[in-house]
Amino acid sequence: MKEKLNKILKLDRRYLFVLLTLSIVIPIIKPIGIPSKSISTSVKDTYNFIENLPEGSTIILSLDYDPSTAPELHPMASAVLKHAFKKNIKVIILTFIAGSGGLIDELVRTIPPQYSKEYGKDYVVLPYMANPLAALTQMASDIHSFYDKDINNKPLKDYEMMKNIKNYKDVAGVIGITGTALLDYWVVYVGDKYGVPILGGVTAISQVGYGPYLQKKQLKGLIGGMKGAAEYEKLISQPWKGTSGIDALNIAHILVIVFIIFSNIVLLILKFL
Amino acid sequence: MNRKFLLASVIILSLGIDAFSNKSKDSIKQNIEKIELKNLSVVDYPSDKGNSIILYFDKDEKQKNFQYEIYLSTDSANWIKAKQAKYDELSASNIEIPFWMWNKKRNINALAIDVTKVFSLQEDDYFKQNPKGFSVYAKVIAIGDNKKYESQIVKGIAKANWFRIDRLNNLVLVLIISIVFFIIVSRAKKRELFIRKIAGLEAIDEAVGRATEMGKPVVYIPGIGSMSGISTIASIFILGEVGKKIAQYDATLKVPHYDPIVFTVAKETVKQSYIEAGRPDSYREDINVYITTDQFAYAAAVDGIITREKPAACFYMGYFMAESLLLAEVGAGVGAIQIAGTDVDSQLPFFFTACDYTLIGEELYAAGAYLSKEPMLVSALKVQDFGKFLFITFAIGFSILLLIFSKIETSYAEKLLDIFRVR
Amino acid sequence: MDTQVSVILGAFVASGLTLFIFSFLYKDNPFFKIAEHLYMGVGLAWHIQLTIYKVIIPKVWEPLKLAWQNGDTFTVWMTIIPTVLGITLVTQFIPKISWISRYGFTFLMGYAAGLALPAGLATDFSNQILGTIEPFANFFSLSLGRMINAVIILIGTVSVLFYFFFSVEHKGVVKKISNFGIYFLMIYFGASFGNTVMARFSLLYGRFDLLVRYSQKEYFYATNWIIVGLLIYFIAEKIITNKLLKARS
Amino acid sequence: MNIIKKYIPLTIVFIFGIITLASYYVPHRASDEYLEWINKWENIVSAFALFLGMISLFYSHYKKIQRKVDGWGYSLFVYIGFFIIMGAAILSKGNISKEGKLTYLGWSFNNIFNPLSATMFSVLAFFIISTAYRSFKIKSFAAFLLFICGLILMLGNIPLGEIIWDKVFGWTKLTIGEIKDWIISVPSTAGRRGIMIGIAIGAAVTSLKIIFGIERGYMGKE
Repeated sequence: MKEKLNKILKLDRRYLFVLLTLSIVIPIIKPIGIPSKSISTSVKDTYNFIENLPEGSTIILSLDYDPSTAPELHPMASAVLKHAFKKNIKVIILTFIAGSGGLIDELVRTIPPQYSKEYGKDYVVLPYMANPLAALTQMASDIHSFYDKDINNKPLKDYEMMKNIKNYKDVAGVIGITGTALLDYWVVYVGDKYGVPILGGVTAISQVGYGPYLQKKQLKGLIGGMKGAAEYEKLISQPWKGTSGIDALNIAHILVIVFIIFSNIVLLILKFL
Repeated sequence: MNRKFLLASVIILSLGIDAFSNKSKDSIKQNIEKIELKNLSVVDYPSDKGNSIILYFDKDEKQKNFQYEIYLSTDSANWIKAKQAKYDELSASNIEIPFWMWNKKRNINALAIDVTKVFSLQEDDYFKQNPKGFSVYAKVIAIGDNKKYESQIVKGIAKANWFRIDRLNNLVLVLIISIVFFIIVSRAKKRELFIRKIAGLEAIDEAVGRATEMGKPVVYIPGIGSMSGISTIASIFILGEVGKKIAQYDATLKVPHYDPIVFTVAKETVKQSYIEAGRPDSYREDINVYITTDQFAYAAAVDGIITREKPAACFYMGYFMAESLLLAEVGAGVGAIQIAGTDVDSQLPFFFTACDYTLIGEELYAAGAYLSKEPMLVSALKVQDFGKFLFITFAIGFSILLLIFSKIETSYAEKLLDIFRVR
Repeated sequence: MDTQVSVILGAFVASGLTLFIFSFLYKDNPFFKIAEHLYMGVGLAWHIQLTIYKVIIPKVWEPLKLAWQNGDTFTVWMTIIPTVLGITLVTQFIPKISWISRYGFTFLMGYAAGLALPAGLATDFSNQILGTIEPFANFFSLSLGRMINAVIILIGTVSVLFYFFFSVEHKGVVKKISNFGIYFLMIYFGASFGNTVMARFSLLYGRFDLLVRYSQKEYFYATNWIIVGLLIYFIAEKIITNKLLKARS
Repeated sequence: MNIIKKYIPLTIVFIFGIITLASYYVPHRASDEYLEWINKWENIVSAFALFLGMISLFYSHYKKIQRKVDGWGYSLFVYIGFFIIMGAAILSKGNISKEGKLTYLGWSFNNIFNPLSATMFSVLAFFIISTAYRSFKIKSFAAFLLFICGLILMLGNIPLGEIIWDKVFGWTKLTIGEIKDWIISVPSTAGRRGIMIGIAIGAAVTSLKIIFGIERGYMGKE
């Protein structure tokens, strides 16, 4: 008995891998379709922030994620962008992460046409910069002196929406969607220093760590992980990859829980045997 | 014909103007009376770049239902309306500067105005053209009791300041930390400073002892940090201590490396500890092995070592990322006593569940400092302790004070909060 | 590059590389190693090309050229000095003159340290004290729930700090408080464990989603072909090694 | 020689450190102007830092190929990967798309860089499952607390968890989402804040050490 149980505990992990694969692939092919019910307050806060902005105001969308965290963060960026366009809010997109280029490109190729938004009038994309610290500090006095050109290498000053934008004072808020510490940078070097409202979208891993900033309202709202993305998609009633993603993860989560409980029960039995 | 047309158009035009400026005409009819607003003044907004002013005047109970219109001018001839506000909207507490610069309880009407916005000036030009400050005239028109009163005209200058007095609290904090740091460093160089025993370190002895009993090796993994990280430095000092114990007990040690510089440093450290333990003869060059500077390949190779050698004890000390998961799981699988320590929060849950003992965050630094007594490590830890002490005293003390003030005098509470407010 | 061919080729390359890496889960193999090494080169090249096209050309080369033509010596110097500082970094690899790189590094470090010191203390110290004590300023007007939360945060934070306090021996009351602190740490770790699970699974979902998409007809069943290929390799390898082992014994 | 090798660099770090520090307290336009040019400088200098990584990677794999160490053939793929992307970048002049169409660089991003970097990290999901099965030991009350919080977060993160919760604990009138939010925003905030303070002071001390030239690890060997 004891040996058998020990053997079960030391099961070749490749069997577990197969189980996990099936638990995610099958729901992708055949979705379970349980709707997500609850909406967390921090996601709701983010939604309300954009919802309550006056039409025509401008936000900065700092998209600092690369393919390695895209499944969680890309749906958030897409949902926020859609929401902003729906509310006729102008968006400045920028990035400090090298691997984000293709993902941002995908967003701006697909989303603006759906809302008949025009480049330069309703949104601009700024080029990648290697050093966030310098950019974040510099934009407090003059955006144009740091970003003189946009991603297409044309003078930023020539675009209609950028004519009245000089520094953070002309911006209604910043939403940083990132899998790195860049959101901390926005809070430390921009939010607290210049009093700009900062909101965020982060991976589930770092979400919990932002508790203190949220509690102190240094962050006005936070979208966390795929669940957060699904919630935001629900709020704007535009289900996309966040919704279908969280659906596919149902079984895998249950698998983890069952495994932990199972192995601990086996351990307990072993102790008394 | 021509004249008739002209006449008609003049009439239409004047009618139009009439309709258009109906309000202003009314007010002219109303006769603006002069009024002397007490202490009406314009002062420079403190601690700013030089584009704002504060306008204030004493509150007058009789004007409770009044509306105020504030006008600015550069030459006291052409006036621009800067703001329209009700009596209650203009209080001293609206101005967001801390209590050591501004008395929020003063019974005045006050308003901060950005002059570049009012005169629609380009910021760059504004600063270039007015290096010595920008003079403004201001007047207030008070509307109430179906009458209009015009105040006296006052003059003020918006000028650039050289110090952000509102960030004085931050400066004081930086200075306190710096001074404490230098005091502690100078003391740490002279004599040993006390650090309490770290509970996890006793477990090290036990683990090494068990390895000796079982005749199995000990694997020490210093993580994937570079030599400049505090966690790696601490880890190397702990490695020195572990090495000493191992040399004493005559057990075997294996240290796989990720970073070539850490590898060289660790080699020296282990050699030294074998000498100190009086067993230089048992030291072998292959205790430390360099694997590779690639996260997953490193993890896979270490996994291989653990599965093959089946160590009695595994140490994971230093900077770890996702590989923590891969390593601790395999170690637990071979039944080793596992002791971990890292300052990466996100990896701690995995270590905590899979290891027998885990040094959490700063505990790792403390363990390094405790074992090495290195003055720089010890003094940094002491300053951190001082910071925590400050936090504890402030948090508890001020919470109690705030509780008391919230019952008796709310303005003190505001002042207390100002001390920590970040601007 | 938007033709049918490039799309199908892309599907094969993308699903191929994805599966090469996953094949590591079965065991270490040449396909994984190839993908892994490719990744190092590709990742680096991606950063380098970005730096060249988004920083060096627009921020160094073009302004320098323009300033040179206009005889604007000030701008020329203001561009050349940081460029030289940047180039000094590279001397790090030549042991004899590696000290030159100190000029570049000291500049970067001084700037970053000066910027971080006051801002870091403001955000992670002052503001955190404020966040802890602020609810007490109007404590009696809060709802019961909020009152309790404010007290929990205060007690929790302080007891965790006691746990990390190294200048006093952990005995008596101090020990009790710090033991209480451990529970708050555990709640934090537990929450971050739960969320890490979701985060890692989300990434996996992203990959599987793509593989499933590429297994469809319009992508010429790219995923399926690659899986079949890998299976053949692993089976063949197993047969050959078994034979070799037999031959040896 | 010591002067140029040691003291001038230390002076540089001190001067830039102190002036940048001071700029936090100076509202005057001069402080803005200083930050403006130093920000531009930093942008340029840090761009070159990347070439360090390039040189060290190229060198270490060159050595492997040269010495024909085990598996040196794989090192060739480092160069192959590098030149594929650089070639695509040069052909596309660094643009990912042009007039709504993907360039060579965009194609390489989508089909080479993206799958490689995304898959590398998704592999970790598999190890989560094996950790859960093989090494998640609930051996103390603290570990139990960790497990319970993890459990609540996991259930709260999936729709199925919400349903299970409502079935079992629906009578409490609390939703799992509310409990999850509370854990993140109250007790876990306290735990995290406690960790944060020490680290923040530690970082401040490190900054001080750097500015005053006490910490010189980044300068390399003396």
